Amino acid sequence: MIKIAYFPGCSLEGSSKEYNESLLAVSKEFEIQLEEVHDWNCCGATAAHNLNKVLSISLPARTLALAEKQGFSEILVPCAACYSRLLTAYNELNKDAALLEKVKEILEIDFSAKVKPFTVIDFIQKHIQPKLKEKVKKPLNAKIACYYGCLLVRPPKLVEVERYEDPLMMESIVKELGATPLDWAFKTECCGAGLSVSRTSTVGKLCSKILDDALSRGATMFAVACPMCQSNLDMRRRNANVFLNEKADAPVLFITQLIGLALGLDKKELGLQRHFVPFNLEIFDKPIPKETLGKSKKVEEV
Amino acid sequence: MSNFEPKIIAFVCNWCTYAGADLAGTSRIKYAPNVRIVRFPCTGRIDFMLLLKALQTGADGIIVSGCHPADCHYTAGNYHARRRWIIFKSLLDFVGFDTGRITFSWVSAAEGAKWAQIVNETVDKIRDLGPYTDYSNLNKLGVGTITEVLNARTA
Amino acid sequence: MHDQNIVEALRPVLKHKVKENTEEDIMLCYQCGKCSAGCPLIDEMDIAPNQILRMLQTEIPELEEKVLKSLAIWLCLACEQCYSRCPKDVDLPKIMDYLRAESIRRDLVNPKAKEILAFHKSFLDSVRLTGKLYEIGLIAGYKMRTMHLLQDVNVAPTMYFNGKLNLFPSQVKNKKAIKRIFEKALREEENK
Amino acid sequence: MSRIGVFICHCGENIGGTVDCEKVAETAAKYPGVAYSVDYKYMCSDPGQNMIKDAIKEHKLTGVVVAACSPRMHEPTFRKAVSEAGINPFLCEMANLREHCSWVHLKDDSTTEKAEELVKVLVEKVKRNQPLEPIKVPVTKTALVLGGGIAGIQAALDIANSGHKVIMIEKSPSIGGHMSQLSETFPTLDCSQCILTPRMVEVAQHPNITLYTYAELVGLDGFIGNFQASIKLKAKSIDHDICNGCGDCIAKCPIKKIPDEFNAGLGTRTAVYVPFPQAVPNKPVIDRENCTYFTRDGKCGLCAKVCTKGAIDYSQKDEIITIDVGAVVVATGFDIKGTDFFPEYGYGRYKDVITGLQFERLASASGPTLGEIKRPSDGKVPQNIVFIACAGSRDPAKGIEYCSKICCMYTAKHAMLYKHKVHQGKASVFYMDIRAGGKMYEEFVRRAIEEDDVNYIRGRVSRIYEKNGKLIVKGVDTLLDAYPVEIEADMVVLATAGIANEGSEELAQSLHISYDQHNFFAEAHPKLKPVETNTAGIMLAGACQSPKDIPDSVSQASGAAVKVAALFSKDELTRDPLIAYVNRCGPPTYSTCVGCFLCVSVCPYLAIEKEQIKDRNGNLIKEVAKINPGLCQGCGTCVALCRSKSIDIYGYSHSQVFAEVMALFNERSLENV
Ligand SMILES: Cc1cc2nc3c(=O)[nH]c(=O)nc-3n(C[C@H](O)[C@H](O)[C@H](O)COP(=O)(O)OP(=O)(O)OC[C@H]3O[C@@H](n4cnc5c(N)ncnc54)[C@H](O)[C@@H]3O)c2cc1C
Ligand SMILES: Cc1cc2nc3c(=O)[nH]c(=O)nc-3n(C[C@H](O)[C@H](O)[C@H](O)COP(=O)(O)OP(=O)(O)OC[C@H]3O[C@@H](n4cnc5c(N)ncnc54)[C@H](O)[C@@H]3O)c2cc1C
Ligand code: SF4
Ligand code: SF4
Ligand code: SF4
Ligand code: SF4
Ligand code: SF4
Ligand code: SF4
Ligand code: SF4
Ligand code: SF4
Repeated sequence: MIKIAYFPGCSLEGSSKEYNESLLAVSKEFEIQLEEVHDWNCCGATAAHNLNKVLSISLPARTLALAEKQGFSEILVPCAACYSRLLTAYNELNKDAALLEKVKEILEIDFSAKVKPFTVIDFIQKHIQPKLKEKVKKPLNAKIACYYGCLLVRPPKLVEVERYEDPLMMESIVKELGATPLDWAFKTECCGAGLSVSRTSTVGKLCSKILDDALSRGATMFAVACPMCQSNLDMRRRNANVFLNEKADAPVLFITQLIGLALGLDKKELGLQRHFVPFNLEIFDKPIPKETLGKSKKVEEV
Repeated sequence: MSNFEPKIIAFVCNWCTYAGADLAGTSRIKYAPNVRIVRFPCTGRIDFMLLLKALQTGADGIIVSGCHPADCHYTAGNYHARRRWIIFKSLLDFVGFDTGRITFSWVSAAEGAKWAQIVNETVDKIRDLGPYTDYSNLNKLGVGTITEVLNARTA
Repeated sequence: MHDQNIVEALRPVLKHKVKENTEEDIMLCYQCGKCSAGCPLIDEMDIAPNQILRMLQTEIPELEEKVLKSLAIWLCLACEQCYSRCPKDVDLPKIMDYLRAESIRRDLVNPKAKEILAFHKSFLDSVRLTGKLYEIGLIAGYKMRTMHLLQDVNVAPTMYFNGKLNLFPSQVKNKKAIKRIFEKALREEENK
Repeated sequence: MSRIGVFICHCGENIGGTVDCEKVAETAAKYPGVAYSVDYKYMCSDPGQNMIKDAIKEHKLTGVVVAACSPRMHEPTFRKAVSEAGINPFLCEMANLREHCSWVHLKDDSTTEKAEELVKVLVEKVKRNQPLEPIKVPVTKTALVLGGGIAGIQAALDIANSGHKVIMIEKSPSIGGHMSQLSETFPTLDCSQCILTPRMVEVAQHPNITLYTYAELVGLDGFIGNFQASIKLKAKSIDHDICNGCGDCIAKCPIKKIPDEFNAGLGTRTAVYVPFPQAVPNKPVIDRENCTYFTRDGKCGLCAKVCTKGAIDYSQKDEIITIDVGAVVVATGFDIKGTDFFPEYGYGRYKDVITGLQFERLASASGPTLGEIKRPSDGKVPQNIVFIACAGSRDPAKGIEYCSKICCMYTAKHAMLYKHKVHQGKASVFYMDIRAGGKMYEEFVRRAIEEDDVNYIRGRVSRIYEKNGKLIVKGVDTLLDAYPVEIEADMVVLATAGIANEGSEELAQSLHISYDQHNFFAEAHPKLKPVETNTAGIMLAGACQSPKDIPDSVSQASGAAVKVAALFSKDELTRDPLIAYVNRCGPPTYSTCVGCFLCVSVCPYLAIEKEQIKDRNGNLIKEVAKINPGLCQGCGTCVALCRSKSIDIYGYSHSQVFAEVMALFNERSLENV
């Protein structure tokens, strides 16, 4: 049993419970224990760094410090926004000794900021993917648009993703689940993220472009690895549909839910009933639509 | 110590830093007058015993400067200088000499302003460090004797 | 006249303040427009991202004020698109962060940014009180601030039935610690 | 006993305005060994020089210090003057009171004090100077030209026409370089091949030029006037003395799918090939990396069967030849970046996103489409075409920070050529600035805009992606308050950056020339020596120094040729004798050298050899280092390195430099040494 420090973040306790549920379910299948950092707090999200820099570093720093106290050197952060905040804090604190001193004073915790955050994609690639193929029980028959959004791949100087304009990590994962990854253009366009509540129609518009590109190329569903991406493409579907000629009904699943399905886990265990855009298992019985485009060279073997 | 004016000697190569200092001149960039330039064909020619000699005879600080890596007029002299400096520095550190008194830098023929800046920074730094008084200890390194031998042979 | 010049010379120039606080040098920007070309919100911004930098480059007080009063600085999502493509490595999102904070400090927040600011504030309130985000609390706070009482009435019930809303907040145990972080960080900000 | 004369120059107000020259002269007069000291307004003027000459005679001076401007300015002047007065020119030194003192410090006592010390340092040095004779070396009057692009061709022809021999080395199977790939050339739009081909032929036929194609330089030893070049002649697998260029072998070769370098990857070629129809020499070579005879153990052999002349020779070997040359012109040209390094433009995945060079091939009458503009993916004529300038140039984050200089012009040319060929088509150019500084260049760009209606949009493109067979190009117009511009293009041409050739760093190292941070070869002075390198006898021509267009490449090539011709106009060269030597003395020591030969390994010019000292009967007594005065360039690295202090160097000898240091600060030395 491998033990990994885990920071679920607020949305995985609330609006994106199913991400948490499916992540834990899949981890269990691979005999990995995710241990929540004891008494973690909110990373402050965009609100903090929009308004107050020191706060935007101190909030995530507390979680890093607690994880350090609990003896970890790495921490799994499934939400891309939290990841971005924790990674920024990690980098700033390691770069700027004065800031680290200041934050230590604010937190009243002595720590060295050496706990490095990593994403669910990193997690899957390292701990799950090597053993994935042999464990797949129900290969998925679907054409999946893997959607990364912004913060999983940007800024490249911070996150160190190789092909940050056209990442292929999730593609290689869904391929091992038996699905066909879609070659499309809007993988890393922004969904509107933090404007979800305050400017819903803007988010709708941005999401409509993302949906349109994927669907016009024959996607049957989406894979995501960020609660904000999921909720904007799912909960704000009504607002997006306003901008589309045809209503989009492709479901948006967390990558962990997809893995769970392929492993043969129960729909409910993966929280699939929680989505706004309903998900039915029949989706895998439908034939995959023909590719509408074929002009570009194939994506390099993923 | 308030009106201590450090004596700085600069060992520079003919092709880059000497020309860079010329450029500072033609550009009329003002800098501290504490520095005395001694010209060498290349930093590769600089015998580090000279540095000790300078310290022993009265310098408070030293600048060694030549062409940027890869720009050496003689292709590689500055690499050799740098390599030797690294060894030499560890020797100095070993005997407890404050190597902060020696500034090692690259100044190209086009970097007049950089030259002025390096001189000023060095002068400020040495002014903070104060006069160099520990020179008799350099005898431990055999400076005196080597120079005497040399003078005897090449006179 | 002479005095006027001195006043002008002593005036804190916004681009210098940006540099002091973020280490980002606005003069690096050569106005290629690539940031604006890829910005997802360009259609809605009142001033395009590259224009914001241009205005700050000029050091003209009226233009600096225009920037701090703009809606654009509030619309920026920090999606990092511009930063990852900028040929001059200008970290625009970081600059935007600073401009927003400065806009609040100088009390120049664009009226149309009310909702966005309200959202951020409600969010932070929730975090300050519980250490975590309490979504119902967030929405309630947001509605009180904006009086958009009917917004999202259509999604909330579904969220509730799908088990996505918690009626009671999940809380950090050590709430004192969180309170302290807020107090100290805010003090830090005021000292600027 | 030394009798040194010190001459302090005011340089009008330049020195005199800041330094108290009279006082410096008075102080200098008191230095030990100074026999005469004087100050004067303009030392380099005729009266100033005469003053020095007269003083030398009158005071029987044995050495001279002129304290004036930088020695880089007037050292030759004053050395010439003293030698006219009858003393060895190397007994004159200059103290730099202007650039290193009066111009950089304020007028006060400390500045004058510094001036005095600078003089004192050089007085101590010059006392220890030795009379030296300039070194004379013979000149081999053959030039080596590296690279057969337009720059190399021009240099070779100019040198050959001035009556000297030229060896030209070209690494590809034909000369011609990038210019042979171009369609028409700005600013006149004349056909590139038409003006280039006659010159290529002239090179091949010139009695003074020996051409080696398919050849590479492997090493260069020696020094100005006396280089030895080692050249690898790659096996062509065809005996060009027998081959008549009929092309039967090419027609039969079954390996046909090799991406064609000449067509910038847009076409294919065979394994035995002539790069293009006008190639010089117009005879094929076999590309051994692709020919199955070589890759799969003798499989095929068709070409040998069809060749009626029996010219095919699979057994040919690479050959290394050594040639003596007196000067080298480096004209190895440049390269351009591909499209694959742009993440936001599709990582090079989109077939219809091409480079400017590929566009040249599409527009060229001899290209894969015979000059029709057809896009690579499906051969359709693009109706909407987008050009993107500065693609990778002026982009320190992802590409290079400099401006590639030629792309504004060739982009305007491309847009124009497109409009001339596809009349109803739409052409847009995304640009940041239009750099068209040349004769008729601005007019050329304006013509593209005004007469050919090319749509110039100021702004950098953020992203290109493909949808429904179109390339979506997203930009803004920064002249319209960042108004979003989204173009659905059929083809996109990136004006990718001009960069140094791969391997140019290694080439520079084997030539002992310097290169800049972008690996372009460095000129000796950016303004006043733009065709020489820092290594005497090696010149630069063309785009190997920085991206250049044809007129600039040709001008520089002619400049390099004149430098070579001037060098070859003499039978002997002289150079400064400031070189190193290993000491020698009588038996039983012979030399203090202990034969460690560490010096051999550091000398960048391979100037240090081993010498055996033998007794009368020929028995080896000792092996010691010996410096070849012809090769030593006087860097002094060996001098500082030698632990037994057996090496010294004229002009910067141990005694000179130690005396300089001691002259500066002697207060402590008195108590300690
Ligand atoms: C797309 C494009 C369009 C252009 N259009 C124009 C135009 O319209 N008008 C204009 O004036 N200019 C134009 N130019 C610029 C023009 O191509 C250059 O000015 C010119 O080619 C430079 O000539 P060169 O001889 O210096 O280098 P090159 O043409 O690059 O030739 C160098 C030669 O050296 C050889 N070589 C390289 N390394 C070695 C080695 N180690 N040993 C031996 N040989 C070696 C190469 O094989 C090549 O034959 C254009 C350039 C491009 C990229
Ligand atoms: C304001 C300014 C700033 C510049 N700054 C720079 C810079 O920073 N860097 C740079 O590289 N370049 C610079 N330049 C450009 C530089 O001045 C020119 O490149 C350079 O002077 C050209 O040299 P030339 O010998 O061709 O012409 P000129 O300098 O014009 O010399 C021509 C000479 O010919 C003489 N002459 C004219 N007609 C006759 C005749 N019929 N018979 C006999 N003699 C004649 C003239 O009297 C003159 O002495 C600058 C130019 C200007 C105007
Ligand atoms: S992309 Fe960078 S350089 Fe270009 S306008 Fe934007 S900030 Fe300025
Ligand atoms: S970070 Fe802000 S300014 Fe930059 S592209 Fe995203 S939304 Fe636009
Ligand atoms: S010798 Fe030098 S310093 Fe003296 S007048 Fe001539 S230029 Fe000026
Ligand atoms: S090798 Fe033979 S077949 Fe080929 S071109 Fe030469 S003569 Fe003709
Ligand atoms: S031997 Fe090689 S070059 Fe000759 S025909 Fe066969 S594949 Fe072509
Ligand atoms: S020449 Fe023009 S297109 Fe090329 S890098 Fe310079 S400005 Fe850009
Ligand atoms: S380093 Fe000195 S001792 Fe050694 S071989 Fe060279 S000259 Fe002789
Ligand atoms: S001084 Fe010594 S190292 Fe330098 S070139 Fe001459 S022999 Fe070689």
